[in-house]
Amino acid sequence: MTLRNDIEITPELVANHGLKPDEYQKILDLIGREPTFTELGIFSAMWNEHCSYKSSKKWLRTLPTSGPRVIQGPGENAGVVDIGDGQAIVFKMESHNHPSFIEPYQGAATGVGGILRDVFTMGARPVAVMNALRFGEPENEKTKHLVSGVVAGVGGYGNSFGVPTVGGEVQFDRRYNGNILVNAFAAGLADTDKIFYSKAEGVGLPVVYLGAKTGRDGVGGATMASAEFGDDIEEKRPTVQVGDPFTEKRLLEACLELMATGAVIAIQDMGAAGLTCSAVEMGAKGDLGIELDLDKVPVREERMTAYEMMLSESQERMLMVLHPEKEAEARAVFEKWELDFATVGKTTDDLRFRVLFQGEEVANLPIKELGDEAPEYDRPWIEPAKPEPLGEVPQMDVADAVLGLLNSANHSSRRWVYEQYDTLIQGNSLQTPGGDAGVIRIDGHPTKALAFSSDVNPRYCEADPLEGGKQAVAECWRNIISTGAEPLAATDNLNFGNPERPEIMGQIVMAIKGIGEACRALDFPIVSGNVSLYNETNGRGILPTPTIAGVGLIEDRTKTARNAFAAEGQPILLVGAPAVWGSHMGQSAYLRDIFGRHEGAAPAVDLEHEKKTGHFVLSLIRQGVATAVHDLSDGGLALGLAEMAIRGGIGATVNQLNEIDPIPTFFGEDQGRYLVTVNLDPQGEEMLALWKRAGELGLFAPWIGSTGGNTLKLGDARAISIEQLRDAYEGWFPGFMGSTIS
Amino acid sequence: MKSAVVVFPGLNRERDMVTALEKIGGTPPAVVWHKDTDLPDVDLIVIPGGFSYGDYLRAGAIAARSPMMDIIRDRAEKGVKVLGVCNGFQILTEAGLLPGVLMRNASLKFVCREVKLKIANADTAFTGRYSDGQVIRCPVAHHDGNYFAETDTLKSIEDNGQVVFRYAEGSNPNGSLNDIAGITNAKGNVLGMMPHPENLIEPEHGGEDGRALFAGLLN
Amino acid sequence: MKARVIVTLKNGVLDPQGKAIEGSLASLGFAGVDSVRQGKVFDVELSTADAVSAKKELESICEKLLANTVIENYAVEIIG
Amino acid sequence: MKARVIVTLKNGVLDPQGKAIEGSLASLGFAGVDSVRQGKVFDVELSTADAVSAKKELESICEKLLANTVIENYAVEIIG
Ligand SMILES: Nc1ncnc2c1ncn2[C@@H]1O[C@H](COP(=O)(O)OP(=O)(O)O)[C@@H](O)[C@H]1O
Ligand SMILES: [Mg+2]
Repeated sequence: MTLRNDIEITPELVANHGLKPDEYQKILDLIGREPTFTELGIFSAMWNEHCSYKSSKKWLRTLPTSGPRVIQGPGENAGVVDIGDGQAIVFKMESHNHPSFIEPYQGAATGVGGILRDVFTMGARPVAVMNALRFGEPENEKTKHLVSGVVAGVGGYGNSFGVPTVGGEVQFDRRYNGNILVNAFAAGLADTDKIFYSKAEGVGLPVVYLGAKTGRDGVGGATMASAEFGDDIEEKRPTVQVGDPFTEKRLLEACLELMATGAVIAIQDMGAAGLTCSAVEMGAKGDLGIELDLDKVPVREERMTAYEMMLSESQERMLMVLHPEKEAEARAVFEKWELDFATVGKTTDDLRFRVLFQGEEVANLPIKELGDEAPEYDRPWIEPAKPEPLGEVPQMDVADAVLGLLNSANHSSRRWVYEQYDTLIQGNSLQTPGGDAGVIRIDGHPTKALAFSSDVNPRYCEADPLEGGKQAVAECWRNIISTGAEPLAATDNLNFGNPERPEIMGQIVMAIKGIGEACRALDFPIVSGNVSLYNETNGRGILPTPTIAGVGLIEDRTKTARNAFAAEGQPILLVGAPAVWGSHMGQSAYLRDIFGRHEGAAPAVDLEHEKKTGHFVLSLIRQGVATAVHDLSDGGLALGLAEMAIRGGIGATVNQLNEIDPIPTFFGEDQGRYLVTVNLDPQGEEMLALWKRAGELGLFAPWIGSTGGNTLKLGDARAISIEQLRDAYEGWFPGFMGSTIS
Repeated sequence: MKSAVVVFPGLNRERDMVTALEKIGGTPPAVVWHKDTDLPDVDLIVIPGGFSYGDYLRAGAIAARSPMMDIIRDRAEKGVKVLGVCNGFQILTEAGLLPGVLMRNASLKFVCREVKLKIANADTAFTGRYSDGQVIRCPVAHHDGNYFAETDTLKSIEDNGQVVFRYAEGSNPNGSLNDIAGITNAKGNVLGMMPHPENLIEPEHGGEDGRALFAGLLN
Repeated sequence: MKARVIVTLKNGVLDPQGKAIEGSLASLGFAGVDSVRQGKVFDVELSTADAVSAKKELESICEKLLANTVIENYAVEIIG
Repeated sequence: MKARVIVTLKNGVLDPQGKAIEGSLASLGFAGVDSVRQGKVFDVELSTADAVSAKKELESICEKLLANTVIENYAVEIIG
């Protein structure tokens, strides 16, 4: 039986493929004829937002992507950064937002699976993962179910695959009610001379399919990821993919074994729009054509059409170009791991992408143009409106406010989440979730370690995307510094609404500008990333959420810091503080999470100040002077102190400034500040030298109080016992989730 | 003292285990692939943690029925020591080398955290370097660690001193009967335990409480 | 009143568990098995004695909790 | 030939999944459910056309793999 490839191409069918009339015209002009049904599918996959970055490309180009340590920037499966001693860290972050909303467990699980594949495709063994999650408000009837499913899915995949989760984020906001965000990050280690790329080389070489069989999973998935949700969301359901971490683990081991044989010329994982994207990318990058014979593709369902095979998003699959003389050796490796191995095509010299199926040529397209000629838009944008100016800041008892924040959805402990993740596997975890950044030692290296953090404050981004973009980078950088690591490079995951609306496009443009400025100023290049647009339901977009995940290097892991008070009687310094310690209340956690107010400007980020402060803190850690370090972010000084006290099990007494409103002092969210405890005598010579050095840099590092006892006393407020702080902090999440089952 | 680590597809803590055996015993263990038809002559066989065969069907079930387990059963009968940690414990129960079963955690959630373990029997080939009643720190990381055995079985393993580790007061992470965290067979040469002593053997792990188990076995 | 609910994967949805079982059966020497798909069964006891309302209640329970209707089908059978 | 195998927990064996579902149902407001026990179902396709031998083969498969007979019972049903 021949399966139909001659379905009539109607304007409606074109529209259902997410292609606009002018885009379709472009296809007609490019190939000089009407496309076949399979070809239409291929174009829709290649030209949708998800694969082509057609709305964001123009702006992504402005990001700094190179640096002395960058081996590979954006454009490959993951970024590659030199960490010395012949080793590199390979990492990327990617979203799986829409699938996770539809089926939280499988959506999140396959998100983790996809990002792990991106990393080991390049020859790196995954050593750390993070997950940045954003859910609707806790009161929303779907939220609990989504939290429970997503967290179980993230854990279910990563735990079984065998990689430690070292950090992440969880936030709640009603603006994610209809569009949750699941951003997964993975990092792996490789030798710098054994990195594998997707660029095919050599004509007439076998194109080999590896891994799991192809089913109808997610057919139309990449198109779905770029479509706005409407009320017809139910209809999109059958495209859910199911993950199989057991197969992925075997695929990892088989790929690394295969790479070691020298058989691999080029490799590309099959992610969104599977076979189509991977084959086109390998050919186009290598200036080669590709011919695929779909009759050779291992399938697990009957009567699959060419269209379905080309668009299937079945997981745990790879495409490779191999040295023909090593094919037998390669096959043996895959047989050992009981994975499918099939030669499904060859490289050609005609720059065509040809697909054969049941004796028929179902597609014949110019391979370079499929990628290079994808539409690119300079979408109109306007500067986003400024938020309402800050009204009068309400007063509240400082102790009550601290306890309220600690017991709130957005500032309570995430233990309920991260205890479902294996944080210890591989035996290299030095700092597990709960710290400012996750830290793992480099296996086999006597002194080195790596730090990871993921950050963004979407409320700041909405109030001011430029400052918000800068702040996301700065906070990530700061979190890495706080452990004693030198920040090396970052990856971004830009989650926004519909870019066809100028105010959303304005958020995208300004956020990228802010990210670029901050990355430039902080020598923190972006080496990989992902864009997720159309996160809207019925015309209402999510909060602009450009997640930044960064990696830092610790040369000597005996010189690190944690965000837990380490000893009694140590002076606490507020490094990088303004004269009044804290002042900025616009968009603060205090206003938002206690009073439900979202007004005022986002805090401004002074990048020069960030850099100086960060390097100063790093020097204190490296000199062994700093005994605990915590960057300040939302919730300000009060929340920072409370977290250090809870984590260390040691209290503190902190002063307040005379004649100054304690609310901004304790809850202001001024940027570029760190809490540092030191093992110095506050009256001694060394402390004076420290302050002198700070002064020379133009930094203020006031001694604001000392650790000790089992209460936290903030200025004139009543002392709160650590037990009470801890109960508030640890209580919210389990209380909210109860005994839900997913 | 020679040891071997047996690897089934889907296991993922074998490197942690190999590292622990090598760091504490001084020599690296033999690493044996499940399809290998012979197992070197060793004094200790270790089945590490992970998700053999994805833990599909039941945790440890598919690995337990492999030919490699027949070889291990045979060695165990000859008195060779066998240690199963986490998935290894599940495999040993599924294979019938240890009594009882490990069911889904009572919370139905994967749990990774540090717990306190009480040494319930220090007079075994595995726990000689600990003392009876001693409480040690140890991490757990599992989805199916909820120990269950029928009343008679439970009574007999309790009476025989086969319960070796218990979750100390208030720290049972999974609902196990009698807070059971680790047991031996009647002969005492096969030990299965859910916690991961191999992840707490160096100062950089934040503690070394797991070390004595390996030190006792390997020296 | 007793009832049995059976939840199975929809056609075409990948079943890694079933696949692993197939592999294991093959290596255990059971040659005659072509495919295995794994699902769940729930044996439920209800306080009502009315089969019609019991069935309705169980269907609503399936939708809400027992089945993931994105990828699973369910069937309710009243046993008596 | 198609067959369905049902594996259930023996009486007296603790069922964490069933218990959790009971709890969840109560909090979802389904008051009429007295107890839930969770088991597994396997839909199997066999190459033989002989129902008697198929049943025998499946029973042996259950003993060997599909059921952990320490805690589980099984039932085999030939569907045709
Ligand atoms: N989804 C998650 N997975 C793992 N760890 C998480 C997750 N969410 C939050 N965490 C951890 O909880 C801690 C607090 O998170 P957060 O408040 O976002 O940190 P910070 O303010 O330092 O950026 C961090 O150590 C973070 O890594
Ligand atoms: Mg921090």
